[in-house]
Order: sequence, then structure tokens, then C-alpha cells
Amino acid sequence: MKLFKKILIASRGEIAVRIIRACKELGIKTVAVYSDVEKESLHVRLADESVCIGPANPNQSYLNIPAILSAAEITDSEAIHPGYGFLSENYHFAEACVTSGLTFIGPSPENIRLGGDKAKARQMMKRKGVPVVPGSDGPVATEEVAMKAAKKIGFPVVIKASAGGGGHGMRIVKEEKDLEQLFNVAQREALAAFGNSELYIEEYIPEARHIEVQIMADSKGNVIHLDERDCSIQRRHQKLIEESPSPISTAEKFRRRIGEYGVKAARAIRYRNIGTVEFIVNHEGNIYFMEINTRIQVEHPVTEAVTGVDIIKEQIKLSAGFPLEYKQSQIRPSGHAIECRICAEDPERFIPSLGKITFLSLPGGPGVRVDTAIYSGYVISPHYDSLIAKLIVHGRDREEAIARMRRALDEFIIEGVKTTIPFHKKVLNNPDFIKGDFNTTFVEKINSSSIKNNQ
Amino acid sequence: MKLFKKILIASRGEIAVRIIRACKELGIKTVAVYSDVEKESLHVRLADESVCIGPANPNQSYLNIPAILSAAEITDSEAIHPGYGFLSENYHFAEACVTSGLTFIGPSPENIRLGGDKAKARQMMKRKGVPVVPGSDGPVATEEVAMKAAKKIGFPVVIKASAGGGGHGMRIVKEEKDLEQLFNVAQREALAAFGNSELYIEEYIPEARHIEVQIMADSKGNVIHLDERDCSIQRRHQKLIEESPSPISTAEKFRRRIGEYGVKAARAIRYRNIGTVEFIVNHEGNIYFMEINTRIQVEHPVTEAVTGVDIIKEQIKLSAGFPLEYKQSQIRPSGHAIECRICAEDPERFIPSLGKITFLSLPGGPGVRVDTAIYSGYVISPHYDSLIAKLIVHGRDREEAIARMRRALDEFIIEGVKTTIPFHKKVLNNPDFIKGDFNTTFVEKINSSSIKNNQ
Amino acid sequence: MEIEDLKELIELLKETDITELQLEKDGTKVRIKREKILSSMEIPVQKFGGLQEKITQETGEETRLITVTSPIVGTFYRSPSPEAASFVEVGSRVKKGQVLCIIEAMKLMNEIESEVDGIVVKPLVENGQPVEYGEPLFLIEPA
Amino acid sequence: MEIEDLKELIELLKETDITELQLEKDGTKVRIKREKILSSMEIPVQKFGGLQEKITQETGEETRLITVTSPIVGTFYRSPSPEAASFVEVGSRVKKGQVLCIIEAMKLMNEIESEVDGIVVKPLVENGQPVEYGEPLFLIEPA
Repeated sequence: MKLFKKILIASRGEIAVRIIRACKELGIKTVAVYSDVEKESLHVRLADESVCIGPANPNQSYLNIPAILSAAEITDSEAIHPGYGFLSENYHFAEACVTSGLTFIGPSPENIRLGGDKAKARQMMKRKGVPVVPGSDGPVATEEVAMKAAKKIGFPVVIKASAGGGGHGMRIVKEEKDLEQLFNVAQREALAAFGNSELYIEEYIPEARHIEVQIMADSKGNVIHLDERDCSIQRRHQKLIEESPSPISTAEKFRRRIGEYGVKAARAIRYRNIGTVEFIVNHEGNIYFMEINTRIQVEHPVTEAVTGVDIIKEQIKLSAGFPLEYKQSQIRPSGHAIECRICAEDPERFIPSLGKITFLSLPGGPGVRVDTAIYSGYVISPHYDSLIAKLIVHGRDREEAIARMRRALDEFIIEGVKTTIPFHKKVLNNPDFIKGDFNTTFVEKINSSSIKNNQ
Repeated sequence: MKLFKKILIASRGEIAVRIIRACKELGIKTVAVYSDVEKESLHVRLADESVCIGPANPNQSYLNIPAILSAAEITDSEAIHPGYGFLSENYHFAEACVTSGLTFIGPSPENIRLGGDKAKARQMMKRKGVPVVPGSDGPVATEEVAMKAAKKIGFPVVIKASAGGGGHGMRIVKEEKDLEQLFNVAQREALAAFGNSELYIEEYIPEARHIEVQIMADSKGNVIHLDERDCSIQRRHQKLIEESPSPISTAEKFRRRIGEYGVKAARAIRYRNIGTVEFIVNHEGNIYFMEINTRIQVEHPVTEAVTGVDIIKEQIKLSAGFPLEYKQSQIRPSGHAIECRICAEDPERFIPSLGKITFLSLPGGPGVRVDTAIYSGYVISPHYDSLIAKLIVHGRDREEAIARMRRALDEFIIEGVKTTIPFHKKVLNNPDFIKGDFNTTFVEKINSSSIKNNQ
Repeated sequence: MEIEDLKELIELLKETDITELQLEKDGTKVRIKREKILSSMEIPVQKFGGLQEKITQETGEETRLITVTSPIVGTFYRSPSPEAASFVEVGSRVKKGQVLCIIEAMKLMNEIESEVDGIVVKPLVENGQPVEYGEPLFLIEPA
Repeated sequence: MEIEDLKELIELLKETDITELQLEKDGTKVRIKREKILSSMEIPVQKFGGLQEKITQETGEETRLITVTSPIVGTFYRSPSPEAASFVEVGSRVKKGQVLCIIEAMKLMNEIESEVDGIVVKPLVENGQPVEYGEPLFLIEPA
């Protein structure tokens, strides 16, 4: 078994920098790719080599499969790490890598395809005994089938797109009379967003937590989990704050059960490499499979903080065919970790704030990690994601982690653009958040109450 | 028992920022003091309040006791944290704080006085059964006494100043014939540096390691240790790289023994608060007490990394009279941590490099901590210490820690001034360092060999 | 052009490399000069003494006012005791060596003296307020 | 000229290489001085199309040269096969649409055509070398 000599990173921003870090620690050379407006980016500066692959528009650069494969070819790269977003969950790309003789750092194309087909993944999990939200047995092709399924489940229900993500093609149906219209709207939206209008139906769980399990699997079929992350602090299906363990995992039994479900789900689909199994947990603590994410996730650092495992280094080793280095019993999480996603956005209305960063001072000191690609003088471009930094803290317990996050947010100085730091401060000082008493409706609630307070 | 409401920080630079961080996490308000050239400093910016206490010259500002006490008075501060350096080991200052009704964050004035009297501390340790380097029984007043002691010990011996530190008043005497002259030189130097010419004599241990033990003691006399730090990578008695555990602590028995000696030493002098007991370890692994440092140390973060204990938060709580929060059995270090002291100096000749930092990008990602007060645009002044950043890494073992430190040094970009980063890279790639095979002569050796290579 | 405008300009200039700026309002003449400084350092040169002084130039006029700044950290008092009258008032004529105020530090009363003959134009700190090192205390017009 | 106008000017200058600026309102006199700073960043302004072009101005002369840049990532070849002659040489007269070179990407041979009539002044890449997006390939003097 041999580790790669050189890896091309088909991504940008903080995750490209994160992958370069892992490669450097493993002694692997790195190739950055970039669009022509990103020559001064940190991932380009930190990589051993770099190739300009196209203009600013992601379709012509970071999503341009021929350009990326050509860049791998001319640099003699042996493998491609897709990061997250862009081509990371595109099984055509994973297949094209294999065809070109490159290792795709991630699971098999089959795993990726299934991860993208939510209705089918649900069906498989149900068959293998992983609990799923009560709902239609597979896709619902027509309004009539949908109505039959919805009546059986009982209203309210939620219509979801099989190829879904980010809330597109998703509609909550409160009453029978609304179903027909919303079914058609969701179908149209799913087609527009994913080129696939297939829908399925689930019972609507109103006050749910979003809890996910990090899994790691090698090519021999060994599967372990790295415990859970609570990602319930969301706005319009976009995660804003994540933590591990979940505040409701103080019940050790719950924690063990959700971890075991994660492993079971991975085994059910013969999953290889690292991945994440997402669950919905209702207010009674019932756990339901939601979907499986077949890539490294933005929020992986909280798991790294509590377990001490460098997930990206492990991912690369697994992709090179190495067996798992850890047994389940060797994963002994300690303390509590929280991540805040700092975006260049107006903290009230979440509208992107573009421009030049005129002054920057990052938080530091004990238990603080910053993953970012910005620097003083960096210009935030309209072409890409507004996520500019991930701030991760680790404390011996949740109380210390919260105190640490507050002081780290306090000392994080970014001038020149607006950021969501004030929003995060508001959450970290919210009594319900501090008690650990929240679900996916939390952000909506505090935003509407702050609007009321302003009146 | 009540924590302080407001603390004045009688320091500057990274340690002032570090203390502000601890205070913020404890919910304590902070007052920064600064000299008139440091208005734009990070510690001033991050503190809740700030007071200008004098001009750039430290004698008129950071060492100006009346100005600091007045600043505490006008801001209603309840306690003063002295950081390290400046007034941190000045027992007159500690006494003046008490007289002014302020809590001095540190041990008692008596502890500080004894820590500064090396000859007396040695005598007390010997009496209480802590091994000391064979040497004179207390100070040697005259050449004649010195000669008698030296002959008994056997040449070579080392002459040290009782009030010593930083190598001042220290002389290695290889042969009998050199003693008279070197005794007089050392006496003169000690008088000039400390206002105290008292000397003592020890056996010279040529290839020694410098290993120290972090201790914590409460006012009830409970004492625990937080394991050891190996600080053998020094240049002219200045530590450059520290790590925990020591590479020679793979022998668990050694590790336990040195920790126990640390606690014994602290008990011997009824030490209170946090502190460090420094030992010399010869090539056979014999441990000898050297001195006790009665303040927070520059290298405390390596201990924080492996133990998860926030030493400065504990220090503040101990000073407020709280009992120890940890039992010895609860201190369970994990993994390996290394710190590199990054100085604004020419990395070949170690001459300070002044000027403006024109570009800065700090390392980040998993297992990396940066303690610094610099930013892009910061001007390094000739008035203060050249230490501009502490880079601390934590890995699951020494191998991962070394790989991580290398990549963190690689991605640490400072433009506008020269720094010692290239020196640290050289050490981190040195085969003897990697093997853990080094002592306090390491830097001298690699520097002379690099000069040879250049010829 | 008011003093406030000037302050604003100075604040602005601090953030740039601009080393010279000229302005003439009537006829509108502007001259801005910028010199590239290669990581050079500027350390303010200061005069030390029992009392620090800074010379400021009032715009428009030819008068030169002296700012008396605090040489120590402490609490500012305009009179020797709460019942007593202030050492000086606006318009007071002062002699070199005359006490202007007291700054209390560590229970000691430090008398701050004028280093010039002149007229007190303005006290800048309220009675009983804390002051830091270098904080402006009085404006004095030298006689 | 108000304070606001000055602020705007200063803001403008911060983003430029301009080291001196003079302005006179009556009679409209403007004087701008600019010195080349080494550490400055140049982002090439590029035109998009089947073939990218950048117009550069040769110093001293009045000739305008066109830089042909690579529209894709791949390997640059000056001839259709190792045995064949180069598509163009220095001094070759080319017509718009004429093939200048091949860039191999993913085993496909992409022919890069000239978008102008002109004379090949200089090839900028060695045969068989990898090229990235936007990399200059030839200098052409338009006829």
C-alpha cells in the first residue's frame, strides 16, 4: 500500500486550504486549481503547484470537468480531492476520474449516486432496519399516488425531491386540499433545480433536531463512527452553527443508539470512505434517517476537536486503500466543540457583503481553531460562497465551549465587509441555546422575536 | 468565594492578549495598560478599558509601579495580573499590590522572594529531599570558600548568581587555575545585572536536558502537577522550542518521578498558585532541581494542549481563593504538543528585525494554536521583546505533532520583517531532533555545523 | 473648514500613505502627496520633563497654544480641597512654576505646575475625573 | 470643493499607485503623478472568445502586438505530429482562422486558430509543455 505522491484539489477557499494542510502533514505534494480572478488566493499560495483552469464563472472553472482532469494530467497528479460543493457529489466526475486513471478521494460512484437519490436511499434504509420518517414507499409518480400516500401518513406531510438538497422542491402540505397545487409546484421546482422531477412524501415533523453521524469505512468493510454533530441551528436549510456532542446526548443511551444507526446505515449501502449520515430527531428523541452525504462536510472540525482524529488525513489514507487506523473503542471523544460559520453577509438580512477586507485579526489562544482563506487585503468576490471563515472552539464541557466561543467571536475583527459575527453572538447569548433547548426552527424564532423587539 | 469583577493586566503583547482571553471566558472585565507608543496594540483594543501609563521606555511605563497601581485605582480594578517578565517576579510589586488592597495574581511575596534567591531555594530543596546538582551548601562569599567548594565537587564546575537568570553572572570553570578570575567576573556581572553579587557553585553537567514541571497549588495546600515540558532547545539560555511530554518520558517511570519531584518541591516551600519547577536531567536520566519560577511561563500552552486545562483561568481562580478544581488523577495528558517561539529576528544571527508587518497569514486548521498580538500593519518597536508569536501544535503522537508543526511553519506568512521561522524549520527537519535525541547544546551544535557547511 | 473637519482629515490620513496635503478653499486648490515608505518605522520623538508639553497650531489664527498634559496616571483635582477655590480659572494669568491642578496618585497629591507664563484658555478635564499619562489637561496661551 | 469631495479623493488614492495629484478648478488643471510600485498586483484584463487575446503595447515602438492566450488547460504542441513541421514559425504570415498550434486535453487535440491576419512575432511556449488557462502562447503583429 502506498500513499499518493501528488493530489490535485478541485476546490477553493477554506476547504482547499484545509486539504492542503492534511496533504502537507502526510508528505503529499499538492496542486491547486483556480479561476483567473483567484490568482492571489491562499490555496494557490500554499499549494506546491497551481493551474489556472478558467474564468471566474464556476461553470467554466471549478465545475469544468475537462479542465480539471487536464490539470491533473499535466501535473502528474495521482488523485483528486473534490472538497465539498462543486463536483464533490457528482458521480459522473467520480467516474471520469477513474476512467482517467486517477483516484477520486471519496466513496465509490455508486455510493455517490445513491446518496443523491434520497427516495431510493430511504427505501434501502427501511429495508435494512434503519428507521426512516414514516412516508411513501419510494417515489410518488402522480398526484393520485401522492394523495393516497399522504392520507395513509396523515396530514401535515412534506413533499421532497428525490434529488433534493438545500430545500429545493420541498413543500410542507398542511391540509388535503393544498396537496394538488403544492405537488405540482414542487415537481416544477425539482425539475428546475436538479433536472429531475421525482418526488416522495414524508410525515412532517415540526420541531425536529438535525443530528448527523460522522462515519469512516475502509475497503474491507470495517465501519466505525466518530459520534454525532448537532446541526439544528439552521436558516432556510443552511447550517449556521454545529456542535458535538449534541446537547441531548447527555443521555448516553441516545448517543450510543444514533452512532450505531450511523454505522448500520453505512453498512446497509456498503459505504466506503468517510461520510455523514443525517438524521431527524423528534421531540421525543426518536431517530429517523434523512439522507447520507458522500463527501467531507463543512462542519467536520467539531468532530476532529472532540475525537482528535484528523478526518481529512484519514479520508486520503482510506482512498489510497489503507485499512482503518482506529477501532471503534479507540474513538474516545472528550469535551465539547462548537463551530460558527462566519459569512460575509449582513447579519440581519443575510445578504452577501462584497468588498475588500481592510483589517483582519483572527481569534487565537487555547481551544480555538480558525479555518479560513482570507487575509488582510483579500477581496470577497461575488462569484463564490459567502462562507469566509469557520471558527471552532473546544472546551472541557459545553459551558466552557460557549464561553470560549463568545470571547473568540468578540476578538474576531474583520473590517471592510459585514459579517454574520453579530448574529452568532446573539445565538451564543440566547438562554434557550445556552440550555441546549432548540430545534431547526430556532433561527426563525429568534429572528422574528428580534423584529418584534425592534417595533 | 467570589471571582474578581475587573482585573488590570500589567503587561503587553501576546501574554496580555492571552490573559484578556482567560478573563473574557470567566466573565471578568479587563483593563489594559500601555505605553504611549502602543495605543494601537491588540491588547488595548481587546480589553474593556485601557490606561496609558507612560512613555515607551519600560522603566517609565510597564515597570512603573506607581503608574500601574494608580491605573488600577482609577479603574476600580480588584486584581492585577503581571503576565511574565516586567514586574511578574518582583516581590516588592506583589507586596505593593497587597498594601493597596489589590490581589496580585500569582503566589505570595514570600514565594516570589524565594524563587528569586536561587542559592537559598537550592538549600531548602536539599533539606527537604529534592535532589539538587551537587554543589556548595549555600552561597560562597569569597574566592577561598569558592575554591574549597569547587575542589570538593571536582572540576569542571559552574558559578551561578543567587539572583540569577538568563545566564547573567554564570561562568563555567573548567580548571582550578581559572577559578579566581572567573569568580571575580561573575561577581561583577551579577552585581551589575541584579544589584546582588552573591554566588554559589554547582557541578557542571555538560550534556543536560532542561525539563520543567507545571504545578498548581491552592491556599489549602493541595498541590498537583500538570506533567513536564522539555525546554532543552535553547540558545544562550533562551528557550526557543518546548514540548510536552519530553521525548525521554516514554519511560513512564521517569515521567512519574519528575512530576512527583515537582510537587515535592512546591510543598517544600509551601508554594501557592501556579508555578514551574525547573530541573536539569543528565544523560543518565538523573533529575536535579534547578530553580522555581513563580509566574506563568511563555511555554504554558504546550501543557494546556496535552491536558486540556486552561492554566491562566485556573491561576485567576486560585488567586481569588478558590480550591483546586482538579485532582491529580483527573490530569490525563493525551497526545503530544510542541511550541515554537517566533521572534522578529534574523534567523541566522538572531539580531532583532524592526519594522512594519506588511502581510500576515496565520496558520490554522486542526491542532494548531497561535498566540500573538501582531496583525497586518503592526509595527515592531525596538522598545520591547522580539517574541511576536507563539505557534503551538497538538497531535496524537510526537510524529504527528512534528508533521503538523512543519506544515504550520510552512503556511505562516509574515512579510516586512525577518523572523526565526526558517530556524524553526531547520530544527523540525533535523534528524536528531526528530529522534528526540538532544540536549541544551543542540542549537549551538547545529549552528556551528551549518557554518561549517557553508565553508 | 472647522476644527472638526480637520480632525476628520487627520483621522483619514492616518489610514493612508499620504504624506502631504494642501488645500485652498477659494479657487479650490488641492495638493495631495504620497510617498511610498518601505516598511519604515516612525517613533514619536518626545520631550520629557516635569510636565509634558505639546505645541498645537490653531488654524486660521497665528496664536500658538500650549497643551499641558498629565505626566502621571491619577485623579485630577482643580482645587487643593473640596471646599477650596480652583487653582486656576479660564482667563487666569499664570506664571511659570505656578500650580495649575493636583493629580492624586497612590494617595499622594502631585502638584502640576505651569512651565510657561500665560493665560489659561480652557481646562480640558472635569474635577475628580481620572486621567491617564499624556492626557491633555489645560490649553494655555503663552504671554 | 467640500470635505466630502476630499474624502472621496483620498479613498480613491488608497486603491491606486498615484503618488501625486494636483487639481485646479478654474481653468481645469489636473496633474496626476504615478510611480510604478514593485509589489503591486496586475490583474490582466481579458477579452473572451473562441481564442483569448490581449493587446499589449511595446515600449518605445508604435507597433501593437496581440498575445494569443490558451483557452484551455492542456499540453501545447507546435505541430500535428512529432514528425510533421510546425504549424507556424517566427515570421510566418497567418490568416484569421489558420491553425497556430494544438493543445491536447483529455486525449483530444484542440486546434487553436488565429483570430486575426498577421505575422507571428514570437512563440512563447516550448513544444510539449503544459499550459494553463489564459497562458500566453504567441505574439502576433496584426497585418
